[in-house]
Amino acid sequence: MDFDLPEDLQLFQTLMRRFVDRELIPLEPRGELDAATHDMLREKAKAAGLWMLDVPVELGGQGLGAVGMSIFWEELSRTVAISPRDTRVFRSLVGPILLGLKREQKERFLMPVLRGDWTPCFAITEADAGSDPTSIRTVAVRDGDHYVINGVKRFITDARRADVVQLIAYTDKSKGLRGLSCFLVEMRTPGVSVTADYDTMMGDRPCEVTFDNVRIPATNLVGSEGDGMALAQQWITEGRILRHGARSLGVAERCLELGISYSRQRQTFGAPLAARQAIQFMIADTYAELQQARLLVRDAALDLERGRDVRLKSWIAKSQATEMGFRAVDRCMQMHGGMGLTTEMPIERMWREQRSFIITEGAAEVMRASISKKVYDLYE
Amino acid sequence: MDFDLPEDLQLFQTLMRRFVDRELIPLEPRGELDAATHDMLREKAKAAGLWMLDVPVELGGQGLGAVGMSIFWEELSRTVAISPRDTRVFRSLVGPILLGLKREQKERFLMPVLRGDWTPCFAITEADAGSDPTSIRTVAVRDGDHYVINGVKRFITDARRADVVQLIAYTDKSKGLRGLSCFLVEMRTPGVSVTADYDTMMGDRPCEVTFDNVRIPATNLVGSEGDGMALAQQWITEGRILRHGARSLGVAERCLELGISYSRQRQTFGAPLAARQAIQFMIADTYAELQQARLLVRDAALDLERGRDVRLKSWIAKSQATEMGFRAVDRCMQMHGGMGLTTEMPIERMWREQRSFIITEGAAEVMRASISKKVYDLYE
Amino acid sequence: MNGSEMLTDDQLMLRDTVRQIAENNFQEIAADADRKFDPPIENIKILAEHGFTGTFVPEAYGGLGLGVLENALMYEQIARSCANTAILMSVTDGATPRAILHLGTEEQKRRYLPRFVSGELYSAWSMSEAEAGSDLGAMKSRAVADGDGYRLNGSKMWCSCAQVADLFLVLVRMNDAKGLAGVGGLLVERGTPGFTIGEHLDLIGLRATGMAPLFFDDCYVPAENILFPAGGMRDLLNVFNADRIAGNPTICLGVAAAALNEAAEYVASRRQFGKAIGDFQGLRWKLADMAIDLEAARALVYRAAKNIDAGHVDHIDVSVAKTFTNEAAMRITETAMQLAGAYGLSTEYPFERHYRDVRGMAIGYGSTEIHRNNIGKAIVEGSYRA
Amino acid sequence: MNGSEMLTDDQLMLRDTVRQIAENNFQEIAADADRKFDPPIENIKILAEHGFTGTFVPEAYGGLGLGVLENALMYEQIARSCANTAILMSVTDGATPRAILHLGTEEQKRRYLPRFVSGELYSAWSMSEAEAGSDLGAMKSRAVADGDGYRLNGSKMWCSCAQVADLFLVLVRMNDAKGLAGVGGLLVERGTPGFTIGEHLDLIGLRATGMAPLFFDDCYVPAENILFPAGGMRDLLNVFNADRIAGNPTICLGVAAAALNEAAEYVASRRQFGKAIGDFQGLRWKLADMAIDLEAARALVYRAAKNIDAGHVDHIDVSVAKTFTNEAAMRITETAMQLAGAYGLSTEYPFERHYRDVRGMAIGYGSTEIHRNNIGKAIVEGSYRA
Repeated sequence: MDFDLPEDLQLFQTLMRRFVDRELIPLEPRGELDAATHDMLREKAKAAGLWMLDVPVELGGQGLGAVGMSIFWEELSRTVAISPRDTRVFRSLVGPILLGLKREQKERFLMPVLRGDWTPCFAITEADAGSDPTSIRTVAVRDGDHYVINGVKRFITDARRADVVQLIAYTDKSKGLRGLSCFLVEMRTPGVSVTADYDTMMGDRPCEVTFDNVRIPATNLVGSEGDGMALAQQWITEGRILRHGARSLGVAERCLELGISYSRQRQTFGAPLAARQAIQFMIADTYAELQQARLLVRDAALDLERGRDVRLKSWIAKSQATEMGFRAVDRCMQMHGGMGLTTEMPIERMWREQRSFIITEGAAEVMRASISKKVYDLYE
Repeated sequence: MDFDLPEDLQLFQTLMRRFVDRELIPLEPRGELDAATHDMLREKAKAAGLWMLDVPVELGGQGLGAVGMSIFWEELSRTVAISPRDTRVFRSLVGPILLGLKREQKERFLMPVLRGDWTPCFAITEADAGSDPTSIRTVAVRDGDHYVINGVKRFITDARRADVVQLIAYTDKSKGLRGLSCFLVEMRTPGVSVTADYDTMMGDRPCEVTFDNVRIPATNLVGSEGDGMALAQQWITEGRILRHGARSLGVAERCLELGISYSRQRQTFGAPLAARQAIQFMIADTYAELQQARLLVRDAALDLERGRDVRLKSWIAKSQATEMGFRAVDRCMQMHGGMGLTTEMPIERMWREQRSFIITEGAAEVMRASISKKVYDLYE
Repeated sequence: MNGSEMLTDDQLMLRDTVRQIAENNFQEIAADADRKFDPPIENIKILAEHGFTGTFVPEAYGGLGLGVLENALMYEQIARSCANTAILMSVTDGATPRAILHLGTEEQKRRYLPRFVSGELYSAWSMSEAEAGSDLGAMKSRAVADGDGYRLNGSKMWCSCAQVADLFLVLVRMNDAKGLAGVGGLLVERGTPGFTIGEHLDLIGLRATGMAPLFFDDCYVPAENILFPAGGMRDLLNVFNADRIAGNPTICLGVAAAALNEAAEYVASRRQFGKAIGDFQGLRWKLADMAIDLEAARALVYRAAKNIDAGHVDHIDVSVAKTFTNEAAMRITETAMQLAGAYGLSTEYPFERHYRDVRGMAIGYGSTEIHRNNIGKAIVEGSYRA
Repeated sequence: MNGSEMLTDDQLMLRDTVRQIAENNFQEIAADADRKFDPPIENIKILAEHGFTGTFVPEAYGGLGLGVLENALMYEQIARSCANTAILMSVTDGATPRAILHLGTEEQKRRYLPRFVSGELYSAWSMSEAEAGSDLGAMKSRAVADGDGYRLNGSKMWCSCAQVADLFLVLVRMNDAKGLAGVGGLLVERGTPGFTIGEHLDLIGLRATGMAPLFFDDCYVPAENILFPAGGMRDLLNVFNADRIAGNPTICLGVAAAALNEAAEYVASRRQFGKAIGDFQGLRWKLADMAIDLEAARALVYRAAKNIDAGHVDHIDVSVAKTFTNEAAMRITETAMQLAGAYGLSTEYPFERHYRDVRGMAIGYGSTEIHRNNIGKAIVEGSYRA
């Protein structure tokens, strides 16, 4: 039994932290970064070895496991210089579906992504199928050597920039969730179009993507027919632990730093805020809650790395950590008074982003319902 | 990095759980146990190898470390058959002060405890010195080969049954906390008297103990003069992690079991309570919060075992776990409706006990103030 | 109590008089009643002597015709000094006589109401059963017609005041209509053959309300004691709305107010780290949160009482006020205990008793779950809009 | 809005008329105003046309002499449709004209009040500075006597309505007396030489209130524009109590009510797992909690408003009502957003805007921290007892 990070990951953490402190946080006041800055950052990340972190070494990546990636997301999330849903700088959201492709598909779909020629996106959600995948209406019908796909996907991150979409559709509705399959569809395929953009509180703009009689080769099917739900769950489960769970840790960590430094310096009624017990209690609560959420996330990541079934742990880590992170930002905002509300500080941006993570990829209520169902089974 | 319990502790956990399920839980409806039942249980515990768990093997104990002891307390706390402040059955609260004595003192003070001839108690609190040990008024004045002790200690658990008290008193007030020392005082020493009993919500009766010109040999000093605060902190820190933190895990675990089984069986408006989402959310919250508190406690226990400075972790584990445990009992009570309020069920007893743990050995507010102070230092 | 409620002079005088009586007489025996599970019925006699029993009864039947607000004020003040007395008072003054007044025959009113006013008669009422708590339609106790009267069999749980009451309003199944439609109400007097009152129930708090189960074994109830036949539950539930506000939540207010005041005095007197602990901001904020909770609860309860007195009975108002107040009182009494530290746990101080006393209030008289269901339903169905 | 407030017919008509105006005119442009940081001042003109500006001004100066409660009702209704409009309205109708009415000379009243009633004049007021938020005594802007008038230097932060107002009440240091004792109030008109209004502040919410900093560079304010000299802050703070209730918390009520209603409609229409999501108990309870919070807040705010209208101004009442309402509104709008899932995050729906709009309300007009300090102090010192 050992709760300490192994030494190599401690080193990696130091590296990431330094990169965020030196290269990213100073950019925060600039708001949206332009393309040139993105390019510059990408080169710096590459030079620092912070590049294709989750990609196996034999494919030119760093081969980090889930625990390492949890550190990546945690450290990266200490800054809002880059949007948390924007992964271009580190090219580090290749994800389990592409990495798990068969050899021939790897060549066609993974390698262009690794080379930086292609951006991937992932599409499962529909207008009436948010939490409930049985309501998915997109269907793929086999037609000789092809599939013909019809349907509309909603709230798809990165769809406008993407070259390929990892798409979940029904191949056989009669089989329920086991009738879902996963396809790789090039966005330039005739019949694929981005039909709407959604402005959001966070500023990113997920899209609606329409598939109108889209013909793709049958070789674009990932795995076999019926594997869709399992593949989607790999994607989503990893996202819940890393992109939602670990991310929240970094946000809370940054809020601690900001809150502590501001409360030391800000004087009211002749004393620094830090001298007031109510402020001290806020710091204590954020710190204590952060420690426990961090343990949850690391534990889930380690199990994920070991190939265990981590669904229950992913639901717990996702819901507890995202809510913890939001409490941390909200306290931090309150401590900063009016300044916390302005766009001059990173706080209001973190506040909007972090709040959204309690909803995306499994709202808190859906997580609780899932946890409960599983727990009732465990205590049979 | 590994969050799993080592195999031997998994086995120990199974053993403890079976003992609690078979021997203790069935006794719950009986309320206070009589002496004969206590004796019977002690024999059974001894036979099962659940005996002097924290005592080194060479002294006839099981030599369990802090992680093992956290399992002991967690499992034991699944029942209220034995009061959580009553450790007679397993003789397992010998504690760090007695176990750390020098050879000659071990013979005089530890061995009678291990033989079961003596019961120890611990006294630091005073009427005006609860959270603030600088307000302690009890003093020990050196007089040749003796010390003469005067003062009044309050809220001392087990004082009426105790044969020896581990006493914290000032030997040199001018040195502040470094002027506190620790003494072993036999309760039969002239001048020692139990002067009051306090009825409490939990039903146990801590006492006031008065020291009126009590003369003890100088060889009853533990360590050196000025070691008192460090020794007391060993005791209190261990108690915060094990007796408060780990205990709360067992309470929450039991509440899950009770809540799940009752909600499955209880029908209202034609459906079991378990079918209602509000009940399911309560179960999900208790389970998720329990998982994180358990990680906190295990992490702190492991660090304690490794000899690291665990004060910060002990404050976090104590405050988070005790509050988590109380939320768990309170939800469990609410789920049980009127039945949860009656003395027929263990719930109201657990509710009273668990609530008290948010106050004893460092109230939640004191923990938060300590955490905050330390965190401000860490982020210097 | 910063005059925030704009009470009339009469209401203020009523409130202050009752508070004085309670402080002078009830406070010192409150802990003892709790310890001994001993209903302090003598306190009700004192209130009766001062003319404070049956005050809601109209003048025509000898009472003062006071409103729900006045009763709320009284019970809150009594509860400040002794929650058990307040429960006894609110129950004997509560559902049974109110139901007689609104649903009874003229003969029943004349027979019983004046005796409530004089304090000769104590009442209780009983609805819950072991297997039918919030789900009233599931009740199994049954009254079968026998001549003009009914013959009653079954048992009831959780009957407050059972051990001291003379007259019981008992709700029982009177025919096979589904759910509440088959339920009617009978008035059963203590001593009726076949009616026995069980042992008191051991509870976490409110231990001196004489709560006990009731047993009916072929108990004959004559025709003149039928308060309403099967199908009358809807009318009774309307009566209960008044009772739900005047009783349970006001008692929570009183206990919470006592806890807040006592905590304020404790933190002002207790010193640690060289200053009064009331000077620590973290503890001050806790006190502030207690006051915020208490004032919000009071605003809701008094508003609901005033509305009922003005004839606007809205069950969502009642559900909102009861739920909020129950939970606020738990938070307030819990915080008071926490502020008092180890002394908060000691039975020599009132903190732990206050805390135990309010816990069951969120379960009794419609659990907070049931009330939340009601509110949620009204919102989803559109009958409530903000 | 279940008639729970026992409003008079006049009050109900006022409330419903304003709500109708707001729904018909303000709702559709609310999102756009937020997006463009564009104060919807034309909405105030519409209210003025209907006679709803300066309603609190006594008849002697051309107004209707309405009370704080009536103003609270109006602002709440406006905020249901557009929070930015409600802020503009509550500010222009708020501290400045109220202070003129209570503290101004007869000449000042005659000069300004009728023009507030007619809607010709918009006002703002400013107290905070970059280094003096809640700690007003720390303010540095300074007015130095120059002949009969004053010469003003310094800058102010967080001034709502700055970009649209014509007349500013500016609080500045007028002598060296410690803390607030050295602070007085001047009326500064837009266009006065040396007075400039800064760029609008980019905020998380309430983006269209024209909030901006003010700069004073040797700005000369003539004698007739002195509202009160150094030492008058206590009187002003009493005026503010009325404003604190009529403005900030009622706007929170309105936004929260809108969020609750919209969430109720959303959950009734959205289906998942084969049923309307409003049928899931977990979500119903969230709606119930929203209603409980909203009703408690409303009961506190209306109670405080009624008390102020009756002449019982209690600053603890105000602190309690503001703190509870600010935090309840955050909880309610947050839950509404959560219930709407991904749609809650989309700017096509109003949920995320409601949520952002209320966040700053807990910081402005005395942060909840300051109000908690006030309440806690009153309890510890014994001036508040429950």
